[in-house]
Amino acid sequence: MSTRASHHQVTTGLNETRWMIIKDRLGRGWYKFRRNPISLVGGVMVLLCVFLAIFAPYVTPYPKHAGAFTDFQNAFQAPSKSHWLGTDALGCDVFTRIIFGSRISLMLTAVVLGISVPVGVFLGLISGYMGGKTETVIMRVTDVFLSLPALVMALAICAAFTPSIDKAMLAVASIWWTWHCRLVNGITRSIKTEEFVQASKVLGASPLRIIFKDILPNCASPVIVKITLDAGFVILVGAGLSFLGLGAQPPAEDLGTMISFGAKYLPERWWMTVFPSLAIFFIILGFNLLGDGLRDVLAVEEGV
Amino acid sequence: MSEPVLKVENLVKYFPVRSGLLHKIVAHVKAVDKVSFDVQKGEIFGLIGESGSGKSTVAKTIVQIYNPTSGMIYFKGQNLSKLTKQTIGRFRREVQMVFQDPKSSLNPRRSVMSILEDPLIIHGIGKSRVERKRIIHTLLGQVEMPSRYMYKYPSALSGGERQRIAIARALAVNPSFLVLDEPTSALDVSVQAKLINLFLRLKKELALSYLFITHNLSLVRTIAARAGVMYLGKIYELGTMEMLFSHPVHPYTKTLIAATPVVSKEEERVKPREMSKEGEIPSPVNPPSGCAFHPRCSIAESRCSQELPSPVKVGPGHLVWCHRAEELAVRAEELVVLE
Amino acid sequence: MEEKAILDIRDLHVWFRVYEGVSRVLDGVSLYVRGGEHVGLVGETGCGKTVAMKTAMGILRSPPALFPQGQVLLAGRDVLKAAPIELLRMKGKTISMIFQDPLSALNPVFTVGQQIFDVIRFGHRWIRDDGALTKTKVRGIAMEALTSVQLPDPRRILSLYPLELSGGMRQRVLIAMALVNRPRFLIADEPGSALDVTIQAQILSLLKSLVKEAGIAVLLITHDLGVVRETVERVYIMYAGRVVEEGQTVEIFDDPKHPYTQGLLSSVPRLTGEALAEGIPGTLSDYTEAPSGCRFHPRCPQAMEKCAQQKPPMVKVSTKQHVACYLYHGGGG
Amino acid sequence: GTDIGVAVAKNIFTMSNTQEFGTIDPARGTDYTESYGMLNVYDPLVFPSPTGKIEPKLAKSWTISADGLSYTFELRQGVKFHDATELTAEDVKFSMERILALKDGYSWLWSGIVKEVTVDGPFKVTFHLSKVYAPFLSTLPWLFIVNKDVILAHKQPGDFGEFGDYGTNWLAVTTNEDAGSGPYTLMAWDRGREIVFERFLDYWGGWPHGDKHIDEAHSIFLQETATVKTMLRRGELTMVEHWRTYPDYQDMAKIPGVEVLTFLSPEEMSFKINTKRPPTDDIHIRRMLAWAFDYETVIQTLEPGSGPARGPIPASIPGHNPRVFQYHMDLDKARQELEQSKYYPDVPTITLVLPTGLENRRKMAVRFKEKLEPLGVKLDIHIEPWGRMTDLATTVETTPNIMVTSVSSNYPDADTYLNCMYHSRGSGTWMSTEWLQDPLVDQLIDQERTTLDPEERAHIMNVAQAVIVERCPDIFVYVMPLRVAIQDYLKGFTYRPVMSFYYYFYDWWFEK
Amino acid sequence: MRFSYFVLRRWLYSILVLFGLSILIFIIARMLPGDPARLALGPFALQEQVEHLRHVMGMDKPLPLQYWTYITGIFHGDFGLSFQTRRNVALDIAHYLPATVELVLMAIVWVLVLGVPLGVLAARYKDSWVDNLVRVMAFIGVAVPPFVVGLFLQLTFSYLLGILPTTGRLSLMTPAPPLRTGLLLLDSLIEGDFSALGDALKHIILPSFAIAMTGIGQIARLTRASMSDVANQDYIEASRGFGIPNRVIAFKYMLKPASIAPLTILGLTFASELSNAFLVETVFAWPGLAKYGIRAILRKDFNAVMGVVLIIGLAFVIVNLIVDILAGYVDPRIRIKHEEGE
Ligand SMILES: Nc1ncnc2c1ncn2[C@@H]1O[C@H](COP(=O)(O)OP(=O)(O)OP(=O)(O)O)[C@@H](O)[C@H]1O
Ligand SMILES: Nc1ncnc2c1ncn2[C@@H]1O[C@H](COP(=O)(O)OP(=O)(O)OP(=O)(O)O)[C@@H](O)[C@H]1O
Ligand SMILES: [Mg+2]
Ligand SMILES: [Mg+2]
Repeated sequence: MSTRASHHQVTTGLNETRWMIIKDRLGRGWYKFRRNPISLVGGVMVLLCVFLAIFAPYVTPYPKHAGAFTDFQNAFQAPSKSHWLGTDALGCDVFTRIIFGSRISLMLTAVVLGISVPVGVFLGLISGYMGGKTETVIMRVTDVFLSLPALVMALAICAAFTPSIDKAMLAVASIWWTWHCRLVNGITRSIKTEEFVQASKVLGASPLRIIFKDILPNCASPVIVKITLDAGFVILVGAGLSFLGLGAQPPAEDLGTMISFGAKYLPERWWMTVFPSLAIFFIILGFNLLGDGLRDVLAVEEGV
Repeated sequence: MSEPVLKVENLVKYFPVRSGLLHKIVAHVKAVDKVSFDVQKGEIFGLIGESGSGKSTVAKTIVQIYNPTSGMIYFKGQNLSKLTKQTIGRFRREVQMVFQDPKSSLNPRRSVMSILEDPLIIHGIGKSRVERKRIIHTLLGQVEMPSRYMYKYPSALSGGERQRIAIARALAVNPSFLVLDEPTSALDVSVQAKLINLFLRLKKELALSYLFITHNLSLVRTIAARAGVMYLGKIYELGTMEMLFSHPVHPYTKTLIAATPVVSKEEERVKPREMSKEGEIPSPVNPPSGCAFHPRCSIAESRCSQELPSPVKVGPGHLVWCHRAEELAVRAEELVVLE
Repeated sequence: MEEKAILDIRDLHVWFRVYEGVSRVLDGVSLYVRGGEHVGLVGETGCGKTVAMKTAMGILRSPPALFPQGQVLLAGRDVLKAAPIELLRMKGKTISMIFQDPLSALNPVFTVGQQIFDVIRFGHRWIRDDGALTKTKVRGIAMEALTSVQLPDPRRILSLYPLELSGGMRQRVLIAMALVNRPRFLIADEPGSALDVTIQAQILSLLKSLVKEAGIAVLLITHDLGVVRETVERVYIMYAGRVVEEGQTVEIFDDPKHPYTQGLLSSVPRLTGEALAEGIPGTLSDYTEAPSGCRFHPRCPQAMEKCAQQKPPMVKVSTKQHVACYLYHGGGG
Repeated sequence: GTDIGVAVAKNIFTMSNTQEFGTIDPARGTDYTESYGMLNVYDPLVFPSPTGKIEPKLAKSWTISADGLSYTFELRQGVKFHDATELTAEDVKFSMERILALKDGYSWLWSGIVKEVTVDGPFKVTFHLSKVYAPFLSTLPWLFIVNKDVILAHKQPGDFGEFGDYGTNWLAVTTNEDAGSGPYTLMAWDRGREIVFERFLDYWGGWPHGDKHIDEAHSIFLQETATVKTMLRRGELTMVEHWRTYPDYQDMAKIPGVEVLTFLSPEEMSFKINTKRPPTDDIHIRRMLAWAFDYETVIQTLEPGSGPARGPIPASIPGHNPRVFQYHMDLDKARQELEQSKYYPDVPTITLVLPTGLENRRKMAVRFKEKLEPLGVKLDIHIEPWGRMTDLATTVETTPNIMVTSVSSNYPDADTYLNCMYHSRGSGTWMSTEWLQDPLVDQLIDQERTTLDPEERAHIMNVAQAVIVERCPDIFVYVMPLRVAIQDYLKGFTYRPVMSFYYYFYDWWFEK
Repeated sequence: MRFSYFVLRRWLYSILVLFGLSILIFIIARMLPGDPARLALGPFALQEQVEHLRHVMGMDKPLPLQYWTYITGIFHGDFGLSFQTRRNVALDIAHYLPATVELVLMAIVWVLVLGVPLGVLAARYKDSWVDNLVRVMAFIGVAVPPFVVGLFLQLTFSYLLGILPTTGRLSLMTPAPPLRTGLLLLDSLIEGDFSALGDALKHIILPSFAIAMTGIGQIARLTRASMSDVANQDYIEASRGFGIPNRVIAFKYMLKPASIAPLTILGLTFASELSNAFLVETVFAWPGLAKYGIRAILRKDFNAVMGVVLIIGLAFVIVNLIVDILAGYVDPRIRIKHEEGE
């Protein structure tokens, strides 16, 4: 039959256009992204951090120093050729420790957001769409969590358990979902009055279909932007918890823990505090710049 | 007359207004208040009225986005309040709607393909993706759009194109009745003209019936066979185009026609003398008592503000809800005769 | 050209820098408005009406706008070159305007009074008249202005926020603000098109009577042909950043010359109920890659080879009617 | 306002604390700050000497009955409380009864032991014990005598019948009043910032150094060592208390005019091994750990000035057995022990917990882990807030394999360690996380506590220590040094082997 | 009229939220293992002593009853006894709270004095170097952990330059002004004691700035964004068209609507400042509620934890209420929306 062939032709033709359209969309996004040099810088910074964290064992001069290693004779060395950023109280290379420490901080962020974002988004969607009592209950619970600063809440939860980096993550995750819940709830509430949602209803789409196919994609870009900005905040909260002594356990150290230990030796042995602080600053700044840039890139373009 | 496709009887839709400390219902927006009309098979029935008169609410109640506060809607003889889980699917395939705002009627985050595929998936039309693609191809053809638009996103479409996609989406389930809620009001005249022609063509080709909602009198005159004139949730005049435009009876209808800007002398001749005073449209929360139009009506009497007018039949199929309908109808007749 | 023209736009080009490149929105627009004259500017969405008007007011932000060519003379002064302070002096006194959407054109967080008082206070006319401008005097002028647009209870309205007014009332307030400093020229960008027909009719007739009485020149911008026909004496038809036809309202509506004008008019549904024409085929093309020659030629049923090559100049087809179309280049001129 | 002239002439002493004062009610306070707060404001009957000998204070003399069940004290006369009333036997009786009733603070030293207190004369009082309790006299420095009349004058309704609340609410709230007779009075208390003590000029002991004594002592709550160092440099601190790290004291010693004093404390650092939890329930594993520990590095580089440990009791404490076995690092021996273990070769991970904020312990733990790694033994280190550690200690199941703690003496007697750490009745506290619960050890300790003859008692304690070391429930690391940094014009600092008794302002004077 | 209803309703909701919060914290604090009694009694306490203290604290009663006792106590101002100080928590809070309030208020002053003008400046010179500078500064504010800021400030101004004190609220040698509000700045001002005022100011500058950094960044960014947002509104164009001078447009017609968005996040800023206080008070040995709270949390001082959390929650609620009212005052849209019944 010839229809088959012609149909095939039609679709290949279409696929070409499809590719062109995708290219165009990417191009537009890239254009907006590029126009904002600050966000470009942010992207590079984040990529660099992630790269260094992943390949930490290969890019650090003393990978052994990240584990159980002590060399008390060599402790507290000021920055020098052999130890660019000096050594710490155990005699470990601070540069190596920073790279491995940021690895932990990044993991913390990934896990916290990996748990809390889906939960928050799901609850936000459900509450926003269902409305009524469901919404009241979910949003009031959210309010309860939001009425305490994240750090305080995490501190309370963390102190109740054995402190460790995974408990800290759990603690932060257990409150972080509320932000996404609130964000998505707001978006859902406004999106559900849009005519395309009503159109889907008229077409007989089930609530789940509407939630996941119509509403969720519209939450995606604010949520993605929020995630990048969150990443900075989670690192901050995590660093705060670590600073108060509830962070990673020795011999591993995240950046907050490093600062907390290093602060004990200020001001004489400043390098133990200053460099990890700069590292935190670098990461958070990277994420924030990136998030800010993405906000523009992911915004829906208004019509022609 | 044969059995109508759609029959609306005493339809009422109130929206609660909440307020106060406990968020209690303190009042109702009487968006639709006892509206009755019917639509014949193959007919275009128009619903006219100013903003906030309840036109969209009627439409959304018919397509079951809202549940009516009271009143009955029959589709092909079936009472819609009696729809069950099983029958609602069939109803959804029979009755579709096209919305007013081309900006918000398509999901900006989905491609045209995905938007058009949705109804097919929901109703199990087209077994495979390839088949669905073919159907979409046909649908786009029906609304006179090239197939390559399949992969575009709404942001890349003009208002007219978006409305075409919205129409294609409605047509995807192969309905017999379309509710068109001001589908062209946001568009330019030239685009509107093309769309109107498309509607007419589709109606003929697919044997559709329309409920056509608009505030543009010239447009309803051009396209519809019969129409109802709504004001603050109620229909005040209902009749065929001929009757409504050459013998308008209700002062409100006349006001509307008189206020319509026109582009030719012939049309100017059709315009009646204005029948209203300056004034704003009152709130549907507290509509004026009696005939809701009386504060703006230049010939209102004391009873107009007290009693609700009952329908008066002033011609074949021509109903007017006005206390002075009979005397006005006579004068209208005279006017026509005189000219 | 026209000596007494209060607004004279000559061969104006306005471009915007966008992702795709340069969007050449206005491409040689020329139009003028004489003192006391009522002129219409009609065209479909996106044809550049608002851009033209904002340029005339000197409020188009630049960048992103570029003005590669052309002049905008407002009461003899070139708006594009004028110093900001000079422009400021002309606002209110020489020129004023009304926006399409009465809600978004009023500042939502100030009361009507606060806004109108400032307009009066900074309208230089009053200062020159008799020096001191006391609070009570400002108030008096404001009340008077509100009364003149037939707003009931102006005292109360002064203390209300825009949100507390209905659409019609907001539009009246805007008109009052536009006219309070007695400008010689008013630009009205789609006044009332966001309102219901009945209210729109009221607003238009109010505007008409006010400006007639005061002898103010008006440039009415709209996409509604009916409104134009009922309000103005002379009309410009715009398509894709160019004026394609100009003439007396009556003539143009009776005998449109340009194929675009013809198509447009035949697309308007009629109260008399005639069947609609098919509309104009095709769509407005992108300004970044606008068609060569006559910008309408890809959609024109009567397009000729020439049309794609060169921009058709305006030709006179009757004493009061000009059209930019090669169809009329043979004899008509 | 205060007179500036007077303020200048005053000797103002300032010291830092890492920890806030909770209370200085003598029936309630326990930790190191609270203890020296009580000590300076209240007087006990007896006082420890720098060598740990019990010397008279409020009590002039005492006699012990032959059965060892009653202790009679002859009180010093003419001792004035801060409100100028005289201290009598009634006050002593009241003080003991009060602390026993409140069941708070140091009451555990005597609860169940002191049966009755009788007043035998205005200045004569007898404690009747329900059983023989050999270290009784050594515990009495912790019985601070309160002014009965003042307390009762401030009583509020409470659970103690005619005594109301025993004045607890008053003492919890007041910031410039006390009920003591000590050399200093509570002058001001700004919680979270500082507590201030003022010289009590009418102190019964007199002021041997005259005007050189400290007139006002400020104890300031300061956590950051950096701040402490700056203030010390600027002369804003007269003394830095003993909770900082060795490198910090090294830094401080470099400051001109600052002196760092080092003493060997009665506090021993040990890695307490849970003997009931796998894999450390296996004695071979415990011995393996003891062999694998790097004592030398730790003592020499981390805590120079510390004394080598030998068994559970520091050498300075009466009753210490100097002949018990002490491990040193020998990885071959460690490996041999490991191979004998029933868990070999798949030794479960060993968990180690240490408290927050103590740098040396962290370093030791990491060092330990480093040494264990080549043996194939995994060590899991956790740093926990102190509160959590005490929680963990309450049951065998939650107690980690190793807890790094140091135990200080409460009274200058080896019993303080033996009883608290190794007797089954001590189980469930952070001090006995070994969970030794060994019948023989229990028996030896009970015996020692009821033996009045000093020599016999010393022998039993020696045996007990040998048995304990044989069971290997701890890695005994070192006897901790006690360091304080002072401005060199502060004189008279006197070390006493009981917690906080070295912060006795009365000992000191300024030599400017 | 109805706007006040709206505010009242928010208030009632907030009380409900506080109840929820108290239950949550109660559960977290008590259901999890741990024995504050043992902790409070010191290392050597006997089981008997522990039981006794548990009894005194009412911990031997069933949980719901304990909660009931607690919550009813609160209405009499009785927050229960602290394990650590053996005093009523209300007393402790009354002692520690003013220091934190003073710190956070001072931080808000920083935010308003620096954040808003920086934002306006950036919007005014959008895309110029000024704008980029402000943006980078704002990012730094958001990206540096407050305790790091604290440490660095200390390092620079106290250790290196030696011009500001390191810790505390007042120098040791400065006598504290008589206690009135507990806010040293205010108290010394009332007393007319300018040396104390100066000393207190010197002490508060660094910690309050460290706390404020995040807020300054956020507010500056938001002000900038909403200023440029407003700049694109029709009504600003209209104002230009009516001949209102640019300066009036910028400082009147733009600033007011643009201040709404920053205003509404002031509540969040406050929360983040409180949370920063928890870190910064530690660095500066600031004798405030946050420091007390950390100690209470780490030592499981139940009643103290509950007290601190509830007070913080209450502060949060009050601040948000104030923000709501202010926002309603600045933005009639909010008021009118509610007057029309949403
Ligand atoms: N979901 C709703 N909740 C509350 N009130 C509503 C709702 N939908 C509509 N209304 C109110 O009901 C009245 C009628 O609205 P409707 O949208 O039906 O009018 P309309 O005739 O379609 O007007 P327009 O021409 O502006 O579309 C209005 O006053 C509107 O505010
Ligand atoms: N700031 C800008 N940047 C880029 N393009 C612009 C800008 N302003 C206007 N345009 C473009 O200029 C063209 C004309 O816009 P304009 O607003 O003048 O149309 P209009 O005729 O007023 O239409 P409408 O009837 O919809 O108001 C449009 O294509 C628009 O996209
Ligand atoms: Mg509608
Ligand atoms: Mg426009």
